[in-house]
Amino acid sequence: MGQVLFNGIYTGVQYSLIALGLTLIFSLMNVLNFAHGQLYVLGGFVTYYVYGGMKLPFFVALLASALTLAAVGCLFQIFLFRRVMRRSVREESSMLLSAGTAMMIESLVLIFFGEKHRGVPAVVSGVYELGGVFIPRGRLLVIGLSFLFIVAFILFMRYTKPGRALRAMAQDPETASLMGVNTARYAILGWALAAMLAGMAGAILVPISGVNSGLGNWISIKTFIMIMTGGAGAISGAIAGGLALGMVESLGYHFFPGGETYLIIFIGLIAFLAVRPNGLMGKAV
Amino acid sequence: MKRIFALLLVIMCVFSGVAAASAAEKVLKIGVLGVMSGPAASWGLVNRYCAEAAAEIINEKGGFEIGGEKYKIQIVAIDDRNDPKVAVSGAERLIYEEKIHYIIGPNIDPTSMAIVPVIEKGGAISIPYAFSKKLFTAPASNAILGMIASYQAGPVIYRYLMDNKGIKTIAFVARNDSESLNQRDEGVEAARKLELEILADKDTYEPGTTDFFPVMSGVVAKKPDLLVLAGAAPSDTPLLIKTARELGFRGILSTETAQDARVIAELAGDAADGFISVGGASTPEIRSAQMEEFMKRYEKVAGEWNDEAGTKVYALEIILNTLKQAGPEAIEDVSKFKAAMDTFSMPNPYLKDGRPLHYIGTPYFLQKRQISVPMVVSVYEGGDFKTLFVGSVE
Amino acid sequence: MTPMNPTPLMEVRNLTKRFGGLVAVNDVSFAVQEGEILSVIGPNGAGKSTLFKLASSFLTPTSGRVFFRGEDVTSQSPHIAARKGIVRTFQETTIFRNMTALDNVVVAHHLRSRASLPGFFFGTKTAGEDEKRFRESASEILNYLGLGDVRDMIASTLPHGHLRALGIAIGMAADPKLLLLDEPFAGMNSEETTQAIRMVRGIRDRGVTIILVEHDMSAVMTISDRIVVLNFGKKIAEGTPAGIQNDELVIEAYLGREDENEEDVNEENVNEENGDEETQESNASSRKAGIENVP
Amino acid sequence: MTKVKTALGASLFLLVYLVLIPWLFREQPYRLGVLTTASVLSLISAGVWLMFYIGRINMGQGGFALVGGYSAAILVSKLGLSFWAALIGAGFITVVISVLVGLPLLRLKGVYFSMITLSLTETARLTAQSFPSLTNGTKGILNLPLPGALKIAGFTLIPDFASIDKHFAFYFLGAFLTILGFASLYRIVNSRLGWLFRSLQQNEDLASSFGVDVPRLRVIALAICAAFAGTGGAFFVTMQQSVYPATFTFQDSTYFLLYCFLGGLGSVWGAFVGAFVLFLSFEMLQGLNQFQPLIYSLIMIGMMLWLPNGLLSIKLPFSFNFFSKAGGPACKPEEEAGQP
Repeated sequence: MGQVLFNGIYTGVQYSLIALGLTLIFSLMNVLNFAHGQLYVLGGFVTYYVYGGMKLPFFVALLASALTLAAVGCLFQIFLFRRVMRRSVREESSMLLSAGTAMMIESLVLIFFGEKHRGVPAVVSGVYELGGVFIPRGRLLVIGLSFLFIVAFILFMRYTKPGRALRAMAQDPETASLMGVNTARYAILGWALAAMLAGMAGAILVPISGVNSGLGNWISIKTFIMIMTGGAGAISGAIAGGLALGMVESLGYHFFPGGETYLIIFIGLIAFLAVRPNGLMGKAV
Repeated sequence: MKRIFALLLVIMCVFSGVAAASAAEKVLKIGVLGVMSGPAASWGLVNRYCAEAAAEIINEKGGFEIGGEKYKIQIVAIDDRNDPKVAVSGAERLIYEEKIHYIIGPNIDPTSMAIVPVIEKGGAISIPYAFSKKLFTAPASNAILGMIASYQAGPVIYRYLMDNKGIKTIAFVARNDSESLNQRDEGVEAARKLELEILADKDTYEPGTTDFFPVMSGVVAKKPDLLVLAGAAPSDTPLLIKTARELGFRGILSTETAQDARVIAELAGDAADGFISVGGASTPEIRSAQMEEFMKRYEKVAGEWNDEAGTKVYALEIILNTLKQAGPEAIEDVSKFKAAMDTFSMPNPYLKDGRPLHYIGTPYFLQKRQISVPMVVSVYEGGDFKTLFVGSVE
Repeated sequence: MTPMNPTPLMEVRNLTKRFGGLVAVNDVSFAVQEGEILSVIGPNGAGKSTLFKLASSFLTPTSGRVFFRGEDVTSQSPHIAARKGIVRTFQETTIFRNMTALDNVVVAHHLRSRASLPGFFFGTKTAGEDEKRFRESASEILNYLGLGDVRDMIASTLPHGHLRALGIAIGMAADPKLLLLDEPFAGMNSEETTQAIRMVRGIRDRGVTIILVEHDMSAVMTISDRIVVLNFGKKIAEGTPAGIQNDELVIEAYLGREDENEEDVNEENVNEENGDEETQESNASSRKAGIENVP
Repeated sequence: MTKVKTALGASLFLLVYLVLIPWLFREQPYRLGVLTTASVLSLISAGVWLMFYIGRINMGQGGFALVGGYSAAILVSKLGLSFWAALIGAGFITVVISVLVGLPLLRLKGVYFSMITLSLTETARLTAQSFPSLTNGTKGILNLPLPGALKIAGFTLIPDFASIDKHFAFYFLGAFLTILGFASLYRIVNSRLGWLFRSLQQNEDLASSFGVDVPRLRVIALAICAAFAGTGGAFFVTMQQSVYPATFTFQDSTYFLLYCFLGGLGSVWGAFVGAFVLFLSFEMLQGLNQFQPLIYSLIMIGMMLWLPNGLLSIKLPFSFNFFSKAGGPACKPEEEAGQP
C-alpha cells in the first residue's frame, strides 16, 4: 500500500505540473489547448537531444527545453491564436485551431525525431527501499523538481508584477487593460509560460519515462480530466485535479489490474460533474 | 446548391484524375499496409523500410527476374494508423487502384482481420504481422503469417527456461489492446500446459502509458521467476524492464515479440541485461553476408538499424521467390501463388547456415500459411542482442 | 399600509437568499395585486437583482415561498413559471442578436403554439396556421412598441432604446399575466424615459401586471402604484410613491451610504450561484475567482 | 421562385449523387467504397452539426457511433436479428443512451461540455473492451453477415446484398440514409424546432424566460444527434463486417467536428461538404505518406486563419442564394470571411 501511495504522489505531482499550463491558457484566453500534450512531447525531445545526444548537463537540457517551448508558445500566440481570436471569439475556432496545431506538432515531431521511443540515461540512479516501498532516486528528483516548479510558478503569479498582471487579465481582460496592462503582450507571456510548463514537465520525465511522438493525445486527455475535476482555470484546481488523478490512477491499477481503471475514472468523472459542474475549486465557497 | 456542385465536381475530377501514370518498363508493385504514425509507428515503418531497402538492392541489380523477364520492384506504402477502417480503405486502394495483389502487413489483429474480406474478394495475398489464428485458418486462405507467433515462441522459451534456469512460476503483464491481450491469453494457456504456476495474468496498462510503476508494483510483489511482457510494443519494453528492476525484481523477463536493442539501451541501459526476446536473423553469430548488405541499406533508408527488421526482412524475399517459382501469371492470379506455396522452398539467404525457407504452419492452421523464419531467441546483453538459441516452429 | 386582497397575483413570503456567508435577500415579503405596477428600488447592492431572479424562478431561495394566484411556485423551473404567466425581461444585451427584430418576437411566441414539435417538423396544417398567427401577432406587438420600422433589422444593429423595447416585446410575446421588467429605464434620457413610461403603462392597460426593478427614482415615482424599498437585502419600506418619498429610512438609505464595492461582490456571487443551480453560466466567473485563489 | 430553385437544386444534386457518381465509378469498387464511407461520415457529422446549432461542441460523436456499431453487431450476431431490424434497433439504443447521459451532462456548457463528451468517446471504447461476454472485448465482433433481403409482405424491397454487387448496394444504402438524414436536418432547421434550437444557441436564459423547456430541447437535440451517430455507426460496421473498440476513436470525434467546420456551420450542408472534401482529399494524400497528417493539419490551421466560415462561405460569382436561407441567420457570424 505504501508503494501505491508513493506511486500516486509521484504521478500526481507531475500531473499537476502538466495541468498548470493548460489551466493558465484557459483562464487567460478561454482557449482549450488540445496541443498541450504535444508541447509536452516536444519538451521531452529537446531534452533528449541536448542531454542524450549532445551530452550536455541535464539542467542545461532542462533550460533548453524551457526556452524552446517558451518560444514555441510565443509563436503560437503571435501567428495563430491572436489572429484567429481577433476575428472570432467563438470557442470552436480556437479549439479547432489548437487541435490543428496538435496534429501539426505531432507530425513534425514524427518527421524530425522519428517514430522510436526515446530515452536518456538516468540523471541519478539508485533505489531506496523503505519498509518494502521502493523509491528510485530518479523519481524523487522528479517529485522534487515538479514541486519546485509548481511553487515557483505560484510565487511568480503572486508576487511579481507580470504575475499580478496575468492574474488581473485572467479576471477581466478589459479592466486589466484599463489598468494599464498591455494585454496583447501579456497574452504572449501567458502562452510562453504555459508552453514552458508543459515542456519542462516533458523534460524532467524523459530520464524516467522517455518520450515518443505519439504520446501527446493521451496526455491531453488526462490533462482535461484533471482540470475538469479541479475546476478549469483555477490554479489550485489544476494542482488538486492532478494529485487526485495521480492517486486514483495508482489506486485503480492496484485494485483493478484488468484495465478497468480508466473506465471507472471516466464514469466517476461524469457522475462527479453531474453533481459539481464546476469541479472541486471552480467555485469558492 | 451550385457551391456544393462546384466543390463536388472539382473533387470528382481530381479524384478520378489521379489515376495511373503508366510505366514503360515492367514494374511489379508490392503494397505495404501498416501503422506508420502514432505510438506504434515503428511497426509499420519497419515493414516499409525493409521492403524499400530490399527493393532498392534488387532494382540496382536490374530488377527481379520472373519467367525470363526483369521486373523493377515498386513499393506502395499506406499508413493505416492502426485503424481498421483506414486499413480497409487502404487495402481496397492497393488492390483496386494500384492493382496490387501482394501486400505486406498490417501489423495488428484488428487491422489484419478487417482487411480479410477485402483481400479474399479482391484476390490478394497479405502477410500480416499479427497472430490471430483466424487469419490463417480456413475459410481464410489469403493471409500468410510472416513471423513467429507468440503462441509458438512462448512455449519454446518457457520450456527452455524451465530446463535451463529452473523457473517454476510465471506472471504476465499486457498492454490493454486486443493484440497484446490475445498474446497474453495464449501465453497463459501455454504456461498452463507446461504446468507453470501462474501468479498474475490480469495486469494491463493502457497504450500510451509511460509510467509503469503502478502496474508493475503489483506484479513484481508476487515475485514470479519469469515475467512475460505480452505483446509489448518496442517503446514500452525498456520502461517495463527498468521499472521491474527498480522495484526490486530479480527474476527473468521475456517477451515473444521482436524488440529494438538500441531503444532498450537508451531507455533501460544495463537494467535490461538478461532480457529474452524473439529476434530475427540479425544477430552477428548467425547472419549471412546478404544480411549484412541489407542492414547497411536499411540504415541508409531508415536512418538507423532496427532489430525488428531482422524478422521482417523475409516478406518481400519470399513473395518474389514464390512468384518466380509459380510463374508470371501468379503476379495477377494469387491462386497460382497459393498452389506454389505447397512445394516452394529456397535456402534462407539471410542466415549463414542457409537452412531452407518455405511455407509451414499446418499444425496450427491446418494449411501452410506461415513463412518458416527462424525462431531466433536472443538475450540482451550490454547494448545488443546475443543469440541464445535458434529454434524452429516445425 | 396597503389593503391585502384575499388572493394577490403574486405574493412573496419571507424570502431569503444566501450566497455562502452573504445574505443577499433577507426575509422579504410583499404582494402585488392584479393590474398594479409595483416597483422594487434600493441602493446598489440592496439585493434587487437577486429578488428579481427569485420572483421569476431564475434562482431558488434559501428559504421562504413565492405564490402565484395562491399557488406555491417556489423552486420551479423558469420555463414553468413562464407557462403560468410569470415572464421576466432582461437588460438590453440579452436578445437574440443574430436574428431580426421580428424573428426575435416570433420565436418568443413559443407558448402560444398549438402544434406539437413533430407537427412542425412534418409541416402540419396547425403548424402552418401557428406560424402565420405568430407573425401577425409579432408585427402587432412591434408596432405597438414603436418598432414597426425596424422589424427586419438584425437585432445586434439596433440602437439602445430599441433594444430595450425589443426585450419587452419578447416578454409580451409570451402572453404574460405578470411581467417583470429589469431596469427598463436605465441609461435613458428624459425624453426616452417619458416614452418608455407611456409604453409600460400601455402594457399594464392591456391587462398585464408589472413588477419592475429600477434605479431611476423619478421614473419610478411617476409610474408606480406602489414601491418596495430594499436596503442590505431587507425591506425597509413599502407604500405609495408619495409615502416613500417622505420615508426617513429611505432617505437615509439613499443619501447615507452608497457602497459600490458591495454591489460588485454581490453581483459576482449571484452569477456563480446561478451557475451552480441551473447552468454552467459561471464558467467565466469561477475561472476568474480561481486564478485569484492561488493557494 | 425560391421554391422552384430549391426543387431544381435538389433534383440536380440527387442526379449527381445517385446517378452520375455511381455511373462514373461503376468499375472502381475502391472509389465507390471511399464515397460510401464519406457519405456515412457526413451523416454522423450531421449530428455534430446539430449540436453546434444549439451551441454545444460535441466531441463524443465517435462514442455514440461506436455504441451504434456495437448495438447493431450484437443484435445481429448474438440475437440473430436481420440487419434491417438491427439498424433501427441500433439507432434506438444509441438514442436511449444519449438521453441517459445527456440529462446530467447537457447542463455543462462551452469547453466543459466538449471535454466531458471527449471523455465519452474514451468511455465507449473502454466499455467495449471491458465487457468481453457481450462485446467480445478487444477482439471485436468479426465476420458480420451482409444485409439480407428486405421483404415486405412477400415483396422483395431490397435484395440480399450477397447476391448483388455489394459495393453498389452499400453505396446506395449509404446515400439513402444520408439523404434521409440531411432532409430531416433541413426540415428541423427550417421548422419551428430550428428557431427554438437557434434561440438556445444564442441565449438559453432568454429562451426559458418565454417558456421554452430548455433542458428538454437540449436532450431532443442530443437524441437526434445520437440517432445519426447510431444509424451511421451501425451502417458503417455492417459495411466493414466487423467492429472493434478502435472502430471509432477520439481521433474520429475530432474529425467529425472538423468536417462540420470545414464545410461551414452556417449551412445545413456544411457537414456534408466538409466530410466529402476532407475525406476524399485525405484519400488522395495517401501517396504522400508520412507528410499526410502534416498537410492535413496545415489545411486545418489555414482554414481557421483564412476561411473561418467554411468552404460554403466562398462566394461564387453565379451563386444563387439557396443555402444562406437553409442555414438561417444563426451562424452568419460577426466574422467576415477573409480572402486567402
